[in-house]
Amino acid sequence: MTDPLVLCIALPLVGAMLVTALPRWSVRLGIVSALATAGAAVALTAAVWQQGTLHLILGGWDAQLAIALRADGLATALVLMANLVGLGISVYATGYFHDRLRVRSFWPLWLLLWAALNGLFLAGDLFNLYVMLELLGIAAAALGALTGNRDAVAANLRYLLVGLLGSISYLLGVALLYTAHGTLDLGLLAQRIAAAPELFAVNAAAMALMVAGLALKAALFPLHFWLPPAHANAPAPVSAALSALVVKAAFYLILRLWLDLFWPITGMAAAMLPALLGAVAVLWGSWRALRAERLKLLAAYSTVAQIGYLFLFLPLLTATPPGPARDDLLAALLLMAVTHGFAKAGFFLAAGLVQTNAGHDRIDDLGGTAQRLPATTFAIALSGSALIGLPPSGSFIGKWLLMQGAIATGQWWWVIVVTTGSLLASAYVFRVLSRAFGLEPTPLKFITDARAEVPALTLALISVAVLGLASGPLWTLLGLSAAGSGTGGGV
Amino acid sequence: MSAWLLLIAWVWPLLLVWPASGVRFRQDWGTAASALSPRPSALPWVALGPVPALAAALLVPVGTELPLPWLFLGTHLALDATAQVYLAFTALVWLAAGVYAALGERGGPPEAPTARSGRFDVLFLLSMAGNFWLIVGADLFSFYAGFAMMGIAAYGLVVHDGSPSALWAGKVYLVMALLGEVALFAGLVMLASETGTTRPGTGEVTALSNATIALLLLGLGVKAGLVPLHLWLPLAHPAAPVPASAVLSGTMIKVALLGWLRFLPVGELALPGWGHWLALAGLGTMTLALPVGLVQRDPKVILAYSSIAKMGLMMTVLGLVLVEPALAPMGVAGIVFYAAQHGLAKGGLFLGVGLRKHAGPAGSMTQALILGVLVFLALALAGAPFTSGAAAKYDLKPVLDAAEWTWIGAVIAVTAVGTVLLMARFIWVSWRLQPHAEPDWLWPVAAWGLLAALVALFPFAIAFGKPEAWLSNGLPLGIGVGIAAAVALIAALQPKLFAPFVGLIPPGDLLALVMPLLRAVKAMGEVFLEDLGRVWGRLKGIALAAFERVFGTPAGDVERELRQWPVAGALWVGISALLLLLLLGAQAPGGG
Amino acid sequence: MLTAQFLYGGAGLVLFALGLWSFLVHEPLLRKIIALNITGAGVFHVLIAIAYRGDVAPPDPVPHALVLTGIVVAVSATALALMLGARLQDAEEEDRRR
Amino acid sequence: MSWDYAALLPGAIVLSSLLPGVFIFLVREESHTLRTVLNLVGAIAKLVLVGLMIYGVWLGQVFETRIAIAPGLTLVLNADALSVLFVTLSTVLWLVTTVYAIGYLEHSTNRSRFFGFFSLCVSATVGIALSGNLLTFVIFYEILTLATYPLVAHRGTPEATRGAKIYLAYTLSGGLLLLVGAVWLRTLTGPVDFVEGGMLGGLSPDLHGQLVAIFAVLLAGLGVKAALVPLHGWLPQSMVAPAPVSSLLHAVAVVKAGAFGIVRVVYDVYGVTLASQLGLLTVLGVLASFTIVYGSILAMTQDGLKKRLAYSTVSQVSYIALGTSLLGPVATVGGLVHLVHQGIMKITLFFCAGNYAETLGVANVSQMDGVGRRMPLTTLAFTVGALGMIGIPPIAGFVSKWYLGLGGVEAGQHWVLVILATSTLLNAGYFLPILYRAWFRPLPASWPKEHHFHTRFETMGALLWPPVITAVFCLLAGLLASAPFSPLEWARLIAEREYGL
Repeated sequence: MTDPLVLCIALPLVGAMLVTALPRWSVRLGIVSALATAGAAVALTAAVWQQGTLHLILGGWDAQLAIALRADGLATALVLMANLVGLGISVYATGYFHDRLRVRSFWPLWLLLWAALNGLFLAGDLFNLYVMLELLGIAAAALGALTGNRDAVAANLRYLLVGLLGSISYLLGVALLYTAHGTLDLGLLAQRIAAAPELFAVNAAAMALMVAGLALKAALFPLHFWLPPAHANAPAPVSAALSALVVKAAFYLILRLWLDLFWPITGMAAAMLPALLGAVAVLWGSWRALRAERLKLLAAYSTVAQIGYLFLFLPLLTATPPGPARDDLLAALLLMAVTHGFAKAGFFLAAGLVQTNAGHDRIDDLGGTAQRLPATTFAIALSGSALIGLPPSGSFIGKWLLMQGAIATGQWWWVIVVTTGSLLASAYVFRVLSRAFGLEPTPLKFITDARAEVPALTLALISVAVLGLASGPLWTLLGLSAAGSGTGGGV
Repeated sequence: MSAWLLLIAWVWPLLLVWPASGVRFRQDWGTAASALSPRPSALPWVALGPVPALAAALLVPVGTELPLPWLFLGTHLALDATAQVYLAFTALVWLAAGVYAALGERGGPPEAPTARSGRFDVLFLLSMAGNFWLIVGADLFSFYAGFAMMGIAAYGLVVHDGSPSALWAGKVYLVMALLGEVALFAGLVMLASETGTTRPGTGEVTALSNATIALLLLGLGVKAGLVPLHLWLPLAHPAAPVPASAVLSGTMIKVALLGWLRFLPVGELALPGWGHWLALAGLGTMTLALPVGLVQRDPKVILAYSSIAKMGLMMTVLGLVLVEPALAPMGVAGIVFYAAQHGLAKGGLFLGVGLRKHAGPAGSMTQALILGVLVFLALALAGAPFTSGAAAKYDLKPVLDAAEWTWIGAVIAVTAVGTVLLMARFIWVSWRLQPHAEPDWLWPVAAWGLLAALVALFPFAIAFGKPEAWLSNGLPLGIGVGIAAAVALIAALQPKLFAPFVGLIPPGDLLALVMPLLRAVKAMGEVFLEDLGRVWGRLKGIALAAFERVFGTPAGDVERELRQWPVAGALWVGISALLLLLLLGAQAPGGG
Repeated sequence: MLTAQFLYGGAGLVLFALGLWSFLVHEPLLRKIIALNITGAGVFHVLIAIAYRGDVAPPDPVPHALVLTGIVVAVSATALALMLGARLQDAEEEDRRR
Repeated sequence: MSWDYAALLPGAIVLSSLLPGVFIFLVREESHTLRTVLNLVGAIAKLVLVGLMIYGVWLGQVFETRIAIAPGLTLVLNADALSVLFVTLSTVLWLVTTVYAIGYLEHSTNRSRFFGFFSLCVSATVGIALSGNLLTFVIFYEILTLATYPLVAHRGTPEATRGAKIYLAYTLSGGLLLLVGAVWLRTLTGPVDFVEGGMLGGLSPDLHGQLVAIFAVLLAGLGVKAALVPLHGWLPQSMVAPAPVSSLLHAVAVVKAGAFGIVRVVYDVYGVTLASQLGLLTVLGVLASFTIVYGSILAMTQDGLKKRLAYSTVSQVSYIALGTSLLGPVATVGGLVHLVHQGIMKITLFFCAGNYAETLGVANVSQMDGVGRRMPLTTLAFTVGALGMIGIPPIAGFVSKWYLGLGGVEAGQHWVLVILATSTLLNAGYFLPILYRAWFRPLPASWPKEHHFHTRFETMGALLWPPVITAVFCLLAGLLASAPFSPLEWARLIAEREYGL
């Protein structure tokens, strides 16, 4: 039971139980669990790096009923990202909540969410994925409503219902697949779908149900309607987790299904639909972010846009034959997702700090605050440039490869979407940053509140410097899994 | 080692710039009005400036070369015969003017006569350095650099006294000088491209295109006062303080001839078209300058017109040489000596006018002496026998005689009469000049005397073995003096008779015609720009208004509708259905 | 018993559709929660129908496990939704009192 | 990758200002000495490293730092003759500007922020100079935009934030276009390395249509920073920045980055022969010429000294593009050498403008009556810079002008002379009136806002000496143009290599 695959899920789960049992110790136990979980994720990455894709069947039953875990390159990269971000959020949260009740309800829910997240990335069968999806949705909605104010509760109630609807749709799809193929294991199912083209109608129905359900959770335009109020009204560390991680988990699942399971039945036409919606998401989300009056609302809409970018990759992947070009596209997709994770988390954490300091987060009135907190503003600037896709951030490389793929496959119109989106993104990011240059009194020190500012700054810095200048390992990770699994379309 | 004198000749004045500027660093910045010393420097730096150049002219043997490939764009200093003569008379005129400037009056307004002396000295030295550099530099970069340095710095000399007329003259001077420099630049670039060298020597400038020649003629023509490019000259020379006028008229305008001699295929190639054109232009220049000069009031303006006319004469000769290359050896020598003679005499005349103004009350011994020397110099300029003028002109004769235009001799004779009349007019006006009440120092007289002496010695120096040269040009002088005497007599008896002619044509003649045209163009341009600006402003206003309309109003919650469950749900169901259809569609027709 | 299987499954789909319709169209929170549960129940029906492997063979345990988990999840989600709903109502009443 | 000296040096040159920059952010506001030490240590270290590199390049050593970002995407910093030219310019002028900025900002706020970004800005510029491929270039090009934005906005007044926003809108759009062009090109060729003589010559003629389109996109992207009309709108607006920043923007960093990029694209990506074949040079030439004339005309209408200088930059920087657009080594020399010459001349002018504003409160041309007598050394430096801009020999600007003119004639493009002549006259038209006011008009009774620095000189030493030194550079660059290691000689070396002579 000391396999890092298990530990990644078990440790936060145990932590969640402990903080529930010993609420007085919740901060200390929580941070210890966070550190342990992050450590496990690092260990997992190291193990995958050395051994290639890891498989594990829990419980000793046969593969049909047991809990199957699998860590390939894609999953590992996301797990590592999620856990580092999670650690940052945890450190930040130690200083963020002051109300004892909040502290006590935050930690169990947060660790639960964390466990669900890791589980979702690592689950190897559709059933477990469903469970983790549900768990994630519930934990996320509960966390989001933590402030208890009316807007937050209303928004997160909506989020909860959306999540449930999505999960049910997903579950119906699972049911259809099971009817047709009699298995839930991802690997087996992929083989059977590929081997049974005559069942395409069922497969298509299942895929439509699952992808649509997940698209709801991934907030693909126009199904993003729930996201801005939910993310904008949650407490800062929660917003960070929701925007950076939870939404991405849903997208990860779509990608998994699309590439691993349904690859044989998807065509260009099907790939165009999400990509078109993604394109509109990029433009609409960025525009709304530009028009947002509040900092956190801006960040939330920015998430809508950023998720849109990820969907643009689907038709490109479809049009690119397996080979280095396709590997580049996949890596770029992963890179953009991971970069966005770090950047958005950093952004929300910094925004939270601004909000606490100013007592509000109305962008137009931020002047003095932005100038008083140089490190925070710096974190916003760094993560902002990652959101725009400026070099040397990871998303710059991602966009570079995205555009390269678009031109190479003749789908040049995505280039227009990407550039317009980037321009709008610069507009909304610098709309905030320009508040930092005012005539207000100036700070004497760079860092004012280390416990809150260091995590925000570190996350933002990772999104810019580390991912932008050393993204090679992602290719290695993906390459390992391609060699190891060899399924379907070959993630 | 005397070759280094060629470098020192023009670097030395540059080195003097700093001490001459009189800049002092003190603690009381801001309270004192000026950092530049209000007093001239105690030492006569400007007078020392030309000394090495003079030494170079005297000591450095002809044919000396000093290649300095690291300097500028590859500098090559050299002294040929032409350059030697040029350097000699240029240095002399600068020396006399420098002594005058350092020790005499400085031409400032009476209330603060010396307030700008530091600046004046600096610009004086800069012009001087440029003038020497272009003479000793055999490469065209040295020529152009010296030319530009001299031309731009001279602007400051022209506007020195700050009066409105000086400022106007400076403006006209600067605009035209820049036009000339630009044309010269283009000409030199094309020359360099066509000959493939930046040091065009004999035989290398033969392959010039017409455009190149035209640009060179235009570019240097401004400096030479070639009609109609002379507009600045009658304004600028009189506006400048006396020593500056002396060098402007005495040396600076001469460099145009030097440039032509260097860069045109003189003696190499027959250029009948260009040669005739230049000769005619020279004649035209004379024909315009002499009558216009006659009706002027200011002695310095008269001298300026006289300079134009003289330049016209030299251009005519140069044009004839261009037509017939065989005349080159004689013609070039003639032009160079004539330029030297004219430089010395004209420099002396300008300084003399200054001395006349500042040498104490009229009727004094000094004044009488000054007037006497002025008459002598005027005679020399008019080419009276036994003077330098006659000797120098004698050398030009063969060229004029050899011209295929037989009538040219007659025209030259008429202009010679005209020159005599002009000089007579000059003496007349100078005679009646009212000197300032308080005399200045008289040290400059010494330097001036030196110039006059050189002018007197000139014929014996250049035409020692040719006494017939001393006697030439007697007839036109006689006619001229006769007419002048008659006119003077009539004017003395009937002062009103000639009064309408005096001042009939303002200095700068054609400028009076050009200016309204320029003003009209400028006004039209302004109207046009204004309209353009208005259109642009309106477009900008529309764009700004649109921007304001969008961003000025709060964004509102446009997604409220989208969040309605029936709407969102319908969209969701629709998207699922569409996805399903697309999946099925891709599979159904034989895709499976 | 193939008919029963189809009947069950078909009913499940109908329930799913009905629940979905109700969820989307009806405004009150409670109705939405109930509708969601009905939708879920529809899916569970389908799953139970799948599990049927003839009269002789024991039913497939996998769909059963899915259904069980689904029910647990549904219950907890319903609870959370109700709790949030209640809090929302409190907040609204507070607003009204103010 | 091998970690020897030659592989580390280019990276070290970038880091030599980046690291101090990062530390400066952390320095407490009141620690004036520490910050100054960090600044100067960085600047001097960079100078020493660049000196080593020049020596090495002269000996024929190859310097290259390669960092693999991802498979197929490599950050390459290397030193060819062209990069050495630009690196040396930025390094030398950075040192001078640092001294100036320390003096200029003596009593202002937010100095740690300022100097931090200041260092980043120079690191980015040096990175641009050393970029060995298009990807690296794009990366540093964008970083430069980001690093200069806070400098433009530094004062924090509403005009400053407005100017900074306009600056950003232009440059980010330009950066995106550049990115698109670079990506597009890469899909045709694979990694786009900068190779002397160009790397696209071997492509099939079928692709020429695309190459033309790509060039248009790249040019639009680079043209923003190079302030080619009509993409120049940001430049006058960013004049709200403090004087050292304006100097840096105009002389060293931003506009130069654009011009340098054009040079790189034409010579080292397309290759001048191919570019000429495709008719790209003509387009560039026309644009550059139009910009030269238009910028000067607008400069004449400005009363604000810095605005006038800004429009002058618009005009002058296009000399570089003009030189690039003419086929032939002579014009290339003219364009390249102007990269340096415009830099030293314009930085002098901006330093002086800053001095007038700081010492006397004089910001407009119409207030400059008599400044020559109040501040003779500054005005002398200004005069040298201004006359150089006009192209009066023997100041540096003439050297550029000569080579451009000669190059134009050699290329058979005689119209270049007309452009140069017009530009000379227009330059004279807006610079000479300033000199006239400064030297020939009487002093006013009082200055708008005079500061007394209690020194022997007209203003604070840190403000006075930088322009004087750069003015001396202007003179030396002209007077010693033919001496070894002069900018002109380097430009000749580059041109010889680009044309394979």
